[in-house]
Amino acid sequence: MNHSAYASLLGLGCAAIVLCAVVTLWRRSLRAIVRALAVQGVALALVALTLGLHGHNRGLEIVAVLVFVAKGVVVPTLITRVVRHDVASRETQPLVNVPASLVAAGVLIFLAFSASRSVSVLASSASGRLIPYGMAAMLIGFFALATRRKAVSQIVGLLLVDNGIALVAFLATAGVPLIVELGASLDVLLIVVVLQVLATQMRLRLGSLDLDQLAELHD
Amino acid sequence: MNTLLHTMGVAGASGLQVVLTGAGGLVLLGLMRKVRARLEGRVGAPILQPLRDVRKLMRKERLRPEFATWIFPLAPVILVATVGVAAVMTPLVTSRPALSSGADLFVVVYLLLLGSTIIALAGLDAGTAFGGMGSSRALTIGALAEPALLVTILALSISAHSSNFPVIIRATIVDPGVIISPARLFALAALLIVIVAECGRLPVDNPATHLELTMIHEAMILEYAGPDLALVTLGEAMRLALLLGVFVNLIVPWGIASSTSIAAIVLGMVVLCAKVATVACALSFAEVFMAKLRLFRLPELLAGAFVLALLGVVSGVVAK
Amino acid sequence: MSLLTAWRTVRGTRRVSETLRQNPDAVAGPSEIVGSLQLRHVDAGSCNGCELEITSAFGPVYDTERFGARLVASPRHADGLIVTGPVTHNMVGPLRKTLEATPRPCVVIALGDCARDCGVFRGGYGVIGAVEDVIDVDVTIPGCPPDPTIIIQALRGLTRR
Amino acid sequence: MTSGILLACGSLVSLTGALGGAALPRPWRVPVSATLIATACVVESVAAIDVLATGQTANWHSSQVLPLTGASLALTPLGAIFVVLVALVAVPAAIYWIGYAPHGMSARPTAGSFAVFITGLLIVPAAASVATFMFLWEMMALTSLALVLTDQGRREAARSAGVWYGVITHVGAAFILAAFLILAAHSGGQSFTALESHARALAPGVRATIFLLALVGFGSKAGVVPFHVWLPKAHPEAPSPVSALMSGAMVALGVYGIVLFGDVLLGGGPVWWWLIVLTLGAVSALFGSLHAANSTDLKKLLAYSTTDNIGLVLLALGASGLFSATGHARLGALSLVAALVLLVNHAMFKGALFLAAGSVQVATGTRDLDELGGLLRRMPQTGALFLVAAASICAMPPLNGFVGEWLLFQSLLHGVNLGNTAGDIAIPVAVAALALTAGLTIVAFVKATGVGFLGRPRSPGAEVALEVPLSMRMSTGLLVTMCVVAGVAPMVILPAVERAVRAALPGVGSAPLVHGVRLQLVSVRGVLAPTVLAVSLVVAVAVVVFARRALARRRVVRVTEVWGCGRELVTARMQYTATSFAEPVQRVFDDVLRPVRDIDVSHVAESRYVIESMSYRSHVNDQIENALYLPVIRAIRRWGQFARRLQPGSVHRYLAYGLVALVVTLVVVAVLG
Repeated sequence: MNHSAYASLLGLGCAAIVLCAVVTLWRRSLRAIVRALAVQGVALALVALTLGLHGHNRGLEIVAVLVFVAKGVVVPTLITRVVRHDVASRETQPLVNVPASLVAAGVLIFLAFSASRSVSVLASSASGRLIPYGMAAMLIGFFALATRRKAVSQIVGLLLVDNGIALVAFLATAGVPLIVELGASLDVLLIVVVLQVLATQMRLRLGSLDLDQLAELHD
Repeated sequence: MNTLLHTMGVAGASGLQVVLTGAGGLVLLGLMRKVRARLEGRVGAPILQPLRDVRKLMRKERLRPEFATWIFPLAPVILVATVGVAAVMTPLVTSRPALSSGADLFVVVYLLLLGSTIIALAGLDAGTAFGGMGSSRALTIGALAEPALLVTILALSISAHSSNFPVIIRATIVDPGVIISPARLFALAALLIVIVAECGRLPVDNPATHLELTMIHEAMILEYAGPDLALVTLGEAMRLALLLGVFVNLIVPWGIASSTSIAAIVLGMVVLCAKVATVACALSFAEVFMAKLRLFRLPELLAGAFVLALLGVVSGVVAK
Repeated sequence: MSLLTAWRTVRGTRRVSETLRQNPDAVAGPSEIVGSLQLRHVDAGSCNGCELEITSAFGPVYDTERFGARLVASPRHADGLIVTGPVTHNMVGPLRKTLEATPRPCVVIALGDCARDCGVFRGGYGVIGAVEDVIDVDVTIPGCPPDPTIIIQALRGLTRR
Repeated sequence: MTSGILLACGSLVSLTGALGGAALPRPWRVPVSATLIATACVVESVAAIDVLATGQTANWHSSQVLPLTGASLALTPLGAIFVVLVALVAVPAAIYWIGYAPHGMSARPTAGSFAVFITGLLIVPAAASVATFMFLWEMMALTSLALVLTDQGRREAARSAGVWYGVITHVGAAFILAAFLILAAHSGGQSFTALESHARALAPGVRATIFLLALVGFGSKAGVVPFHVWLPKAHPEAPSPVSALMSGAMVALGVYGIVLFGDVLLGGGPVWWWLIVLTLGAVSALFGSLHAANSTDLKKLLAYSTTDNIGLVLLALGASGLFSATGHARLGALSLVAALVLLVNHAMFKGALFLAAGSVQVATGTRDLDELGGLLRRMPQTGALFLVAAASICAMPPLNGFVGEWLLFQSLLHGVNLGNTAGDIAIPVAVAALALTAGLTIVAFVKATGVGFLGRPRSPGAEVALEVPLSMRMSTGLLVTMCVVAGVAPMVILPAVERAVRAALPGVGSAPLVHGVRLQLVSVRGVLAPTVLAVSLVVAVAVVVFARRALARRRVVRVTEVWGCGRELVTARMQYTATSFAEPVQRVFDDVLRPVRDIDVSHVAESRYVIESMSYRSHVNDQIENALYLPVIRAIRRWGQFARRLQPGSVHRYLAYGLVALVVTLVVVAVLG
């Protein structure tokens, strides 16, 4: 793989990851949000694969495959199941409305880029310069976590944060040790399963996945 | 002698661009309607139908509403004139059209803005409810699209260090890697949304609606008839063609004539038509699957375009 | 996945428009509208039977648009009026105003038996008369309601396509 | 030297105008006074143009005029551009006054104050010492306050506006004075040259304090958010020639003060100063344009749009400082050129708009857009002038507003990625703010023009409106002509602006742009050919008109009723009003504007299903006024209540206060001694 193709692929992959993060704030339909998450997982796998191929790093290539399976296929499928059973599968009333969320996302992106500027300028490699994308994806995930009402959007927010961190890790060190990545991925998988169980319970008891209704449980 | 030939070539190419955006824009409308009709299982009107419509309208009687002022007949003229001037200076067929040294993207945008603003003003001229409603909505959308548009221009001009469109095109041809850089892709995505909003295509506005209350653009021009309506239709078609031309030349600038030889210009014309037709078919294809968004959902769409444009800027800065 | 479903539906829908081979007889009308005829529909008091037929004439199956005729939202944009129903007291003024609002040349098409001679509503207390009694009519399309093919025949006669 | 004499002569003539205004009998008062004012403006501009042409500062000093300190004037190129700017608005305003005077502006005090006000405006930019500056500044402030209060006898709103304006302008003056005093205390002199030579050696903290004090003081004059609250109150209430001057010229002097302190006296500063300026500018621009889009009072709309325009100027100013501070002097100079061009343009079109709005008020008796309409047919010339000025403020090519925004956009465009993190964030945000402001300005002015001048009259006043006297049309026309000329041929004003910028930023070296037929930026790629653009637009319009005529078969234009879906009765009340026009914008920015909406539905007595009447009111309050000023006012009022208790009017209580004070003093002396 020649260098310019490598740099372009890497850049595109990172851009796709941030774009998917923005899309999760943009769209209301939970299915669309989960789809964006799946695409983001695939993009993450692509980034890992590119890095692995370029650096002849077998471990990273395996991680890429695992990421693809876990984040691109398994997790989205699991979440889609939850969504399928939810009648009103739309994020109708986020705490911060959609245009304001998008403007906030813009601000967060700027923040990520300027905050990690010192880091990324130092890292003169093509991959090091892309770290801001990971930060941006992470911050947007946090924002989704803080402002979305539906349990599913919350899971997605968490996964965005996770993907962002994973991206930063890939880019910064050109590969986390395989075992760490596996552990992290397993953790996330576990969380998703637990949340799915919780969500199912919530739906049975409350008839919806709106987290605000949990506040009414105290009596 | 040589310079004279060159000047004639430049003038000819620019004139060709105007004719192309004019006639081509109308054909483009016909093409988009045809694609839509085919996807809906209809035969649809002939592709040349908009040309026929405009010809017929030119021959019809001119009407002036009772309370309208001179703005009313002037507005369509200014619309066509501004798009025409923009078409002269924008590199569509040739990368060095007339007036191209001043062909700032900012200038092109403001020329188009002048046209749409005066049409909005004319919407208020007759003193009807629909006209006011249309221009109020159109301007609100225009105002919200503006940040996305200017930040997109900013993103596009970072790599070329200039917002001069011919310069950007030439820089792109020299270094085609720019096209698949995230900065350019984000900017193009934002630009596409803005074009859809500015030209009143789905999901922003439904150009085929017959219900006054859901109209945006159509409501503004509800009072126009005959030759004035022909000019409005022509102007809108030209604007669509021009913006799509700008768009395709930013994605695939190849084929654009860099000399003033007739062969190069003819090639440029054919390639441009092919590129624009492809994008128009794709747009029209996508439109079939879309419903019009509610008016107050549009800020979401345009805020999204704005974030994309901002991403374009930061990606451009990072890439340096 | 809704997009995919939509695409499958589109692919499943082959051409639904019927082929109409027979060439129509030209109807005398202004030369301007040959090939392009925009119509504004005025319901002057119809029972909505004719409206249904108009809708289907401009729908996918009959697809009048391919012959250059189209319905528009404003009489300012129109070259002709399609008037349906007998003209009721309340619609006399609006009908005249619509005609006045249309730029010349303008054809008036009286569509359906009611528009032609008041049909079953003849002598009704709310009815003034046929369209012809109020404004000049250029083309009359008989039928109660007229079949879409007949409507198309008349319109093709005007656009000569 | 000659310019110095001219400078003095000009002020003398102007003051004579003031005396004439006060002394002459009514039929002579206004024409003589206006002529003298106009003459003074011309004399001063000749001096200013001389300064701009030669680049030499004109000096004049007299120890006779001001007691103790003496008056000293020095017209630098930077000041000269502001003198020209003031004169550009003042001459038309004076001419306009001749026609406008019968509508409540011919009384002696008003005429006198008007002349003194213009004198103040003309000479403030030439002030060369602290005392002279503050004296002239106060002269300008007090006379303008008197002019705002012209109508106070008849209108409660004018009185309230006067209070707001008076308080804010004097608090602002106190800030300016504080800034000057700190600077003077450290310099050991009060002439600007002394201040300038000592200011650079000051500690950063002191410099920052001075700058911030000056920014608040001059910002309040310039109508920058959050000190803008007086503008939408005072500008509508002042007589229109005064509004034009206040908005076009006086507000510009606020910007002059910021440039004077930031660039000249303190000689530039660190990045964070300019980020503050830039942020204030962006917020003002957005806030002003948003409120302008939602105002229904024509002059209030113009006042908010002044906040918007000054916001853009500060945006450019902030960018200029930012670039200079990060070592891009050429780009900094370009931004400053953009700022000054925006300011000069603003003087032209805002002056014209206020004068035209005044004509509308005179002709119809109202400023409420919801009661206007159809004025372009009743007042064709005023209407056309308003239309062109509005197009200019919307930055439509080929008018002057466009050139200003192009320059601003170019300077921002080339400022991206200069390697400064704060700047990298600020510049794209600034571009976004500029763009949204531009869009909202278009909404505001299409609304003002479309609802006010097009369509059908919405009230009897608008129905019978008649064209105003020649002097009022002529003066508005003068300003509009300037808008067109400065747009089509910006090389008329650019050399002067550039000279001023190079005087203010001595480190720039060569010019930041080349201005021939084409406007070309130096060292960055950017070209604009305004003249060519204008010519090609005119040609294109001619071609299209010709084509329409040649191709059309039927030449006669038939006049018809408007299409109301066949309705029998189409009335003026069915039109969109200014309120309804702004409604979508209001809804989109609901969270920022927080409009108050009331719907009253009253049913008929017999059934609650039948509605008898329905009324809908929506009002947009200034949220900054509510959140920032009302609490302060309430606190002051409470304090006032408390103070009242101390003042019962009893002699014994007052004597007791004296006794207590004496005792406390003695105790203090005893303890400390």
